[in-house]
Amino acid sequence: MIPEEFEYKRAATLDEAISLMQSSGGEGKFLAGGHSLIPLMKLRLSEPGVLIDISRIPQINGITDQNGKVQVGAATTHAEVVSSDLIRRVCPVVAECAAEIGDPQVRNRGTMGGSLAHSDPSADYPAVMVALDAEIHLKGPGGWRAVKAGDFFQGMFTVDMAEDEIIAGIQLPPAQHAAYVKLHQRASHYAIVGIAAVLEMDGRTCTSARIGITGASTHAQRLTNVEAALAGKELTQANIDAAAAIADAGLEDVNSDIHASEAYRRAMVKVFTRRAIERAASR
Amino acid sequence: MANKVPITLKVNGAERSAEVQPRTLLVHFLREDLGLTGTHIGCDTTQCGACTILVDGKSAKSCTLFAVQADGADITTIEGVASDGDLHPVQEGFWEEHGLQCGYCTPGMIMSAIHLLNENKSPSEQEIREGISGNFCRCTGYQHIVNAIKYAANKG
Amino acid sequence: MEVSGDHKFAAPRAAVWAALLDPRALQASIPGCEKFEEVAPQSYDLVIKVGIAAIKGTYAGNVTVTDPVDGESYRLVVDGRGKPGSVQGAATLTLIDDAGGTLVKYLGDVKAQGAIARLGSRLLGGAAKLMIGQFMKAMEKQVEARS
Amino acid sequence: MAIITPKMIGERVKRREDPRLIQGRATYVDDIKIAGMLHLAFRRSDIAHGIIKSIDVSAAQAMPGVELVITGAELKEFLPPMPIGTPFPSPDHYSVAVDRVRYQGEPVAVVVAADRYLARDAADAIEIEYEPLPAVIDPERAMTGEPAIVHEAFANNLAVPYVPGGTGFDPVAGTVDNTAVDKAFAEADFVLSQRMLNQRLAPTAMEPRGVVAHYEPGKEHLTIWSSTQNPHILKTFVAALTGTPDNQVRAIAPEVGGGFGCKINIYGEDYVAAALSKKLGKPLKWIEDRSEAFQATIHGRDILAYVDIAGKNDGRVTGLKIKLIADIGAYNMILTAAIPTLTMLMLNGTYDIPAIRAELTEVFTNKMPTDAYRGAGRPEGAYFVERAMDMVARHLNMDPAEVKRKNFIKADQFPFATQMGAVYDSGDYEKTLDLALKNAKWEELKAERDRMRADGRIVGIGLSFYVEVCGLGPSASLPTGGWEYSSVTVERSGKITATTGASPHGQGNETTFSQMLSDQFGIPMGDITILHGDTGVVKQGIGTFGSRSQAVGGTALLKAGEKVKDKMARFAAALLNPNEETDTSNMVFAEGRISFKDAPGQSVGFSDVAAYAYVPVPLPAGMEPGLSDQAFFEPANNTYPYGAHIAMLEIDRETGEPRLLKMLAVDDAGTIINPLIVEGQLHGGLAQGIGQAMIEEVVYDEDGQLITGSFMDYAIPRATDFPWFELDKTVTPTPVNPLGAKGVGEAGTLGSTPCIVNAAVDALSPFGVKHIDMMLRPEKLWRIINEGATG
Repeated sequence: MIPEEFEYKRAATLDEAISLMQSSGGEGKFLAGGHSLIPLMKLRLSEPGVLIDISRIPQINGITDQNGKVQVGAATTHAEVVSSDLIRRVCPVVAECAAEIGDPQVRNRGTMGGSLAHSDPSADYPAVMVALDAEIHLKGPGGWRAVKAGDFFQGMFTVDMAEDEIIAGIQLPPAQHAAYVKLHQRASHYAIVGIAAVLEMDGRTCTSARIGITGASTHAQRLTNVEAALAGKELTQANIDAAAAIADAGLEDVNSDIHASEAYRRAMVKVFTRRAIERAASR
Repeated sequence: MANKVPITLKVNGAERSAEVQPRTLLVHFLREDLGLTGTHIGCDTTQCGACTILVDGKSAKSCTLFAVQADGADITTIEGVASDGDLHPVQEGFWEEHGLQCGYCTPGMIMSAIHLLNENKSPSEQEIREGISGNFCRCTGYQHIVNAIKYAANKG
Repeated sequence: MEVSGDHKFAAPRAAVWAALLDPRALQASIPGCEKFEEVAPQSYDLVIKVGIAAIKGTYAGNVTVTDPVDGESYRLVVDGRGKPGSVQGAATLTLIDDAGGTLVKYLGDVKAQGAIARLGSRLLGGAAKLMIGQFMKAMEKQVEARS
Repeated sequence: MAIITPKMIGERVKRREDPRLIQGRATYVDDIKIAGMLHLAFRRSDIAHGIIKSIDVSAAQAMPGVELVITGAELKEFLPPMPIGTPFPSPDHYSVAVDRVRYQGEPVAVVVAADRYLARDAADAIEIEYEPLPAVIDPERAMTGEPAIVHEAFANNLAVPYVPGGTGFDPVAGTVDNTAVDKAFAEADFVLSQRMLNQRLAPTAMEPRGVVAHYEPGKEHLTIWSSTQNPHILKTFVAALTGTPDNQVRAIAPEVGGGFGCKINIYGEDYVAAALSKKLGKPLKWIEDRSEAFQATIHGRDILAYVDIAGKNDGRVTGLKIKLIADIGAYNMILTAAIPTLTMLMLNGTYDIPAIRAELTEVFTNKMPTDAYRGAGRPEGAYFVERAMDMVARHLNMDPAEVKRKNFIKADQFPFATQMGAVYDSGDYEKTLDLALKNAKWEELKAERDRMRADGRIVGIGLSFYVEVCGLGPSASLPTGGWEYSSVTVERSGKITATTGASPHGQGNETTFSQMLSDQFGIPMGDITILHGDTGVVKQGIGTFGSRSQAVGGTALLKAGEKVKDKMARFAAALLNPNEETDTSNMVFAEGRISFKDAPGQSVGFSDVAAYAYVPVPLPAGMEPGLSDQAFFEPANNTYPYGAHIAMLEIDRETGEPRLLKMLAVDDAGTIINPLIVEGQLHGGLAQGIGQAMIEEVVYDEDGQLITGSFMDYAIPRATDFPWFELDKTVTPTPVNPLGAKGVGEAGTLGSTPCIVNAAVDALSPFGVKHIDMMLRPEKLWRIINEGATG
């Protein structure tokens, strides 16, 4: 399979990337690891006229500590996330999630920013970002903008981001009582359902919870009803079960395909919500 | 036709320069332009791993990289693994333990195994299986491949 | 693949009905519509530039309105062809008075052929819904502009 | 044939093929480059069924670098329909569709361009209009002629309307006497009935198909390189179809990256490449994309069975009725129609069932044709029989091992003529079963399962026993010829060059054949070269399929070797004993020397004899110079290897995900030349069988669109999907060939598949389950757990 022809530009800075995008006449696409984009291009499902390679912009590479939060450059690979001591210490759930993406080679090339910008309905990261309430830092012609992950994912492949905006980095808040679990699709290993749970705990009591879901519907979102059911509750098995039991209630447009029907997906949403909460609570 | 782009990269220790169409996949560049046909193509969707090479020391699927993206990179293919005629321990392991049959997936599998052992000197059976989970083999059932990588780990 | 949903318009039924059949409003509302040419009454050849994030491509096709029941419903038959294959869809749009506005309900079926079906089926339903949503939102503006 | 003292035979010798493969130095078809070579791309049908209304190639033709764009209608003028290798009536099947497309992915037009990128661009620029027809997807509905007819000459879509077989069937008269079968069912204590589907699979050899064709005008010679299991058949068919004399065609199978049956076929792309190379006088290359492979390389299996099994309450099975419906897709390929007949042939399984009635119908649908896929018809048979036997055990609440034992063909009954017309060569099934049960600690395993169940886990164990027909086969059973060919030359230096028509693609024949010749001639393996895969070098051959390369090809090799050895013995005798006529029948070839058996001290060097044979001064009376000969070997019968497989499987109660906890096999493949290679073959077979049971399935939607069109949706097993396989063996040589080897390449796909489904049924039996169709989709299992058994 062979992609269509395109022009290739490499940006050295964010500003250059943005101006290259602006001058592409709507034909441009940013390229970081390319592991979402290139397969689509090879199948000719995507035919951008200009690829703007942003992978070497120094500003968007690297993982740093920022006053107790972790700043991840958008071009950071999944493998770098998996092996980052800082992430494993501050918000290990992100490393746990990254380790579930694709396979070793894909993790060596695929990037966090690319995955978030692409917003594939079955991608792993978005669930964790939503649950963490991570902040996505965008730069555009008008300057900087920060968007909360919960607001960022709007629909299938659709995010709160203009064509000429670029994800520069992602800020991850600390989270210890957190977990990501997924039901693998056995061919692609995408998430049929992926659930991230981030809990605030006071002893055995959950003071607040954020639950993110991917795979089940058009885009990653929060399961606010589950969050409400957990808030202020002691994390007994009965309370966890009760919260998980309503996990799919608010979901609309649940996906259905040969691997999993809507009914099965809905059931799995409950199962994996419970598993994610149990695991998060045990940490 | 889109303009060709000059690239310079290091392949198996030697510097190589070329002008390529931006859409040229790295695997095609290695195979067609450089004649390094040991890297194979087994799928279109970044699953099978037959095209695995090392880019700056890390395993990557060369069918999901444009050659232009590899400009400036240090690349190792299966042809660059043995040194001075001595097989790499992973290659030796594949031979000793019958880690291959038709051999088509083998170069990619070996590259993944090398990456795995670079990151983890003595992987468990499960870690080996996970380390090669991005590489499909239709012939062996993987058991002899696991043995091959264990062999190399014990040697290295 | 079945696609269904609805969209609430703040305008009266007659106004929505008129807009939904107006070639200019249609042209302005179809996402990425680059060419729109009437080839027969209520039948239009068009070129659409699809741009759903990474999924970008040009599709040529036809939209035909059939079985109109004045002010109440019609059937929209769509087909499009691009490099990775083709997409056919047919949907019935029904207009219902709804608390001073109009509810447009749609129920249809989307089929794909070629690489789109083979490789993109997991995305097809979502993409169709997304484009319908964009269409309805744009149409809302058209209805507003006409009133 | 002289007895060979095994020295290398039976050893775990590491492979001679490997150094080139592990260093990336092997040459697969896509690695071949010829100056001036152009590239082909195929434009394929996006729809499953329709009439081609128009094809506009003008835009494609105008693109830079495009040499030729050609449609099926134009190709038809000089490329006839493709031949098949079975005697069944068959509709015309052109390499490129002429006026109608019958499956999604069928070629419609061809582009020849300067490189593969341009060829793809141009193929995409071809405009095709179709008048769609209803897609025929469900084979049972298709048999009523609904919703459409795939080929006008085949009423109700019946490719093969009715083939009977079994007890009371007279193949000569064509009559069927049901008396015995009816009686068995009438007198039975129980009859169990089940519909079972052996689902459609994609072979997915890791190397997709590919071809390079090079016609040299002036020389009028065509060389064709193709990723094929049988270059000689390729040569014969390509010569015939392109109107080139077969002595002017050379076919080469370079390194072949797996076949599993799908590379037995000669495909349209091969013919088109050859014909267009001839037309243009230029070398052409076509390499298949994986996406194309899913659409347009043969699929495997897809046989539906209605099974009725009758028996007595003591566990004896007294009758079996099986109605087979094979969904063969849109056309007959080379062996398509014959594959389900192999399913029929093996319906006795390993059991002495007194009365069997089998019926087979083959149906055209708008899907990719099916053909041989690892096991080719026999896994289907083993699956249906083993599932049925397991149902009997479950019905009677008996240990499945006991039911098998009760019904086994006994060791003293061999050779055993089955109800289905096969003659099983040799076997001791109980011995193999006993070893498997012992290795698995069967009673403990059952107890362990029960303990796990008591903990709330959903766990099952499965047992299966299979027999397959291998070493294909006498020419009566193979229209291409059922023999194999080999030549052996002792070179002037004393080194050996041998050729074989059994062209391998991962089987390691270079190694095993060297082992055999090493023992036969008493020289080191390193002094032996095995050539294969090139019809310019190997004069004749059939090919590698049906687990035949060792049993048939290996025997041809030894036969050729024997002829050369006899002659060499006479030269040796002339050197040792120049003045006497001596008996050379018992000369000993060992350690690189040749001697009389009675006078081992008196010997002559192997290489000295070789040198003498080529400069024979004096030339012994009645002898020709040189040491080279050839042999064809046609077995009198097939071989029937068998084995027992045991699996333990757990199903996640909440998600339905199955996980294989244990996989154990004891196989009997007769004599083993190289245990290392045999283990590899068994592992690979197990992996594919487990893949079928658990994760693989080709899915078309109701419009005939292939939904599993990539590895994104068609799963093949990864390393993480398996437990450690535990293998063991019994050795019961076959009398059919002097080696005693039966064949091993397909074994794993026969036993493991029913074994795993038996385990899954066992696991879910508390939920009332009696049968589950493959694959074990988690959602399907989850529904059973949550909603109970259905149907």
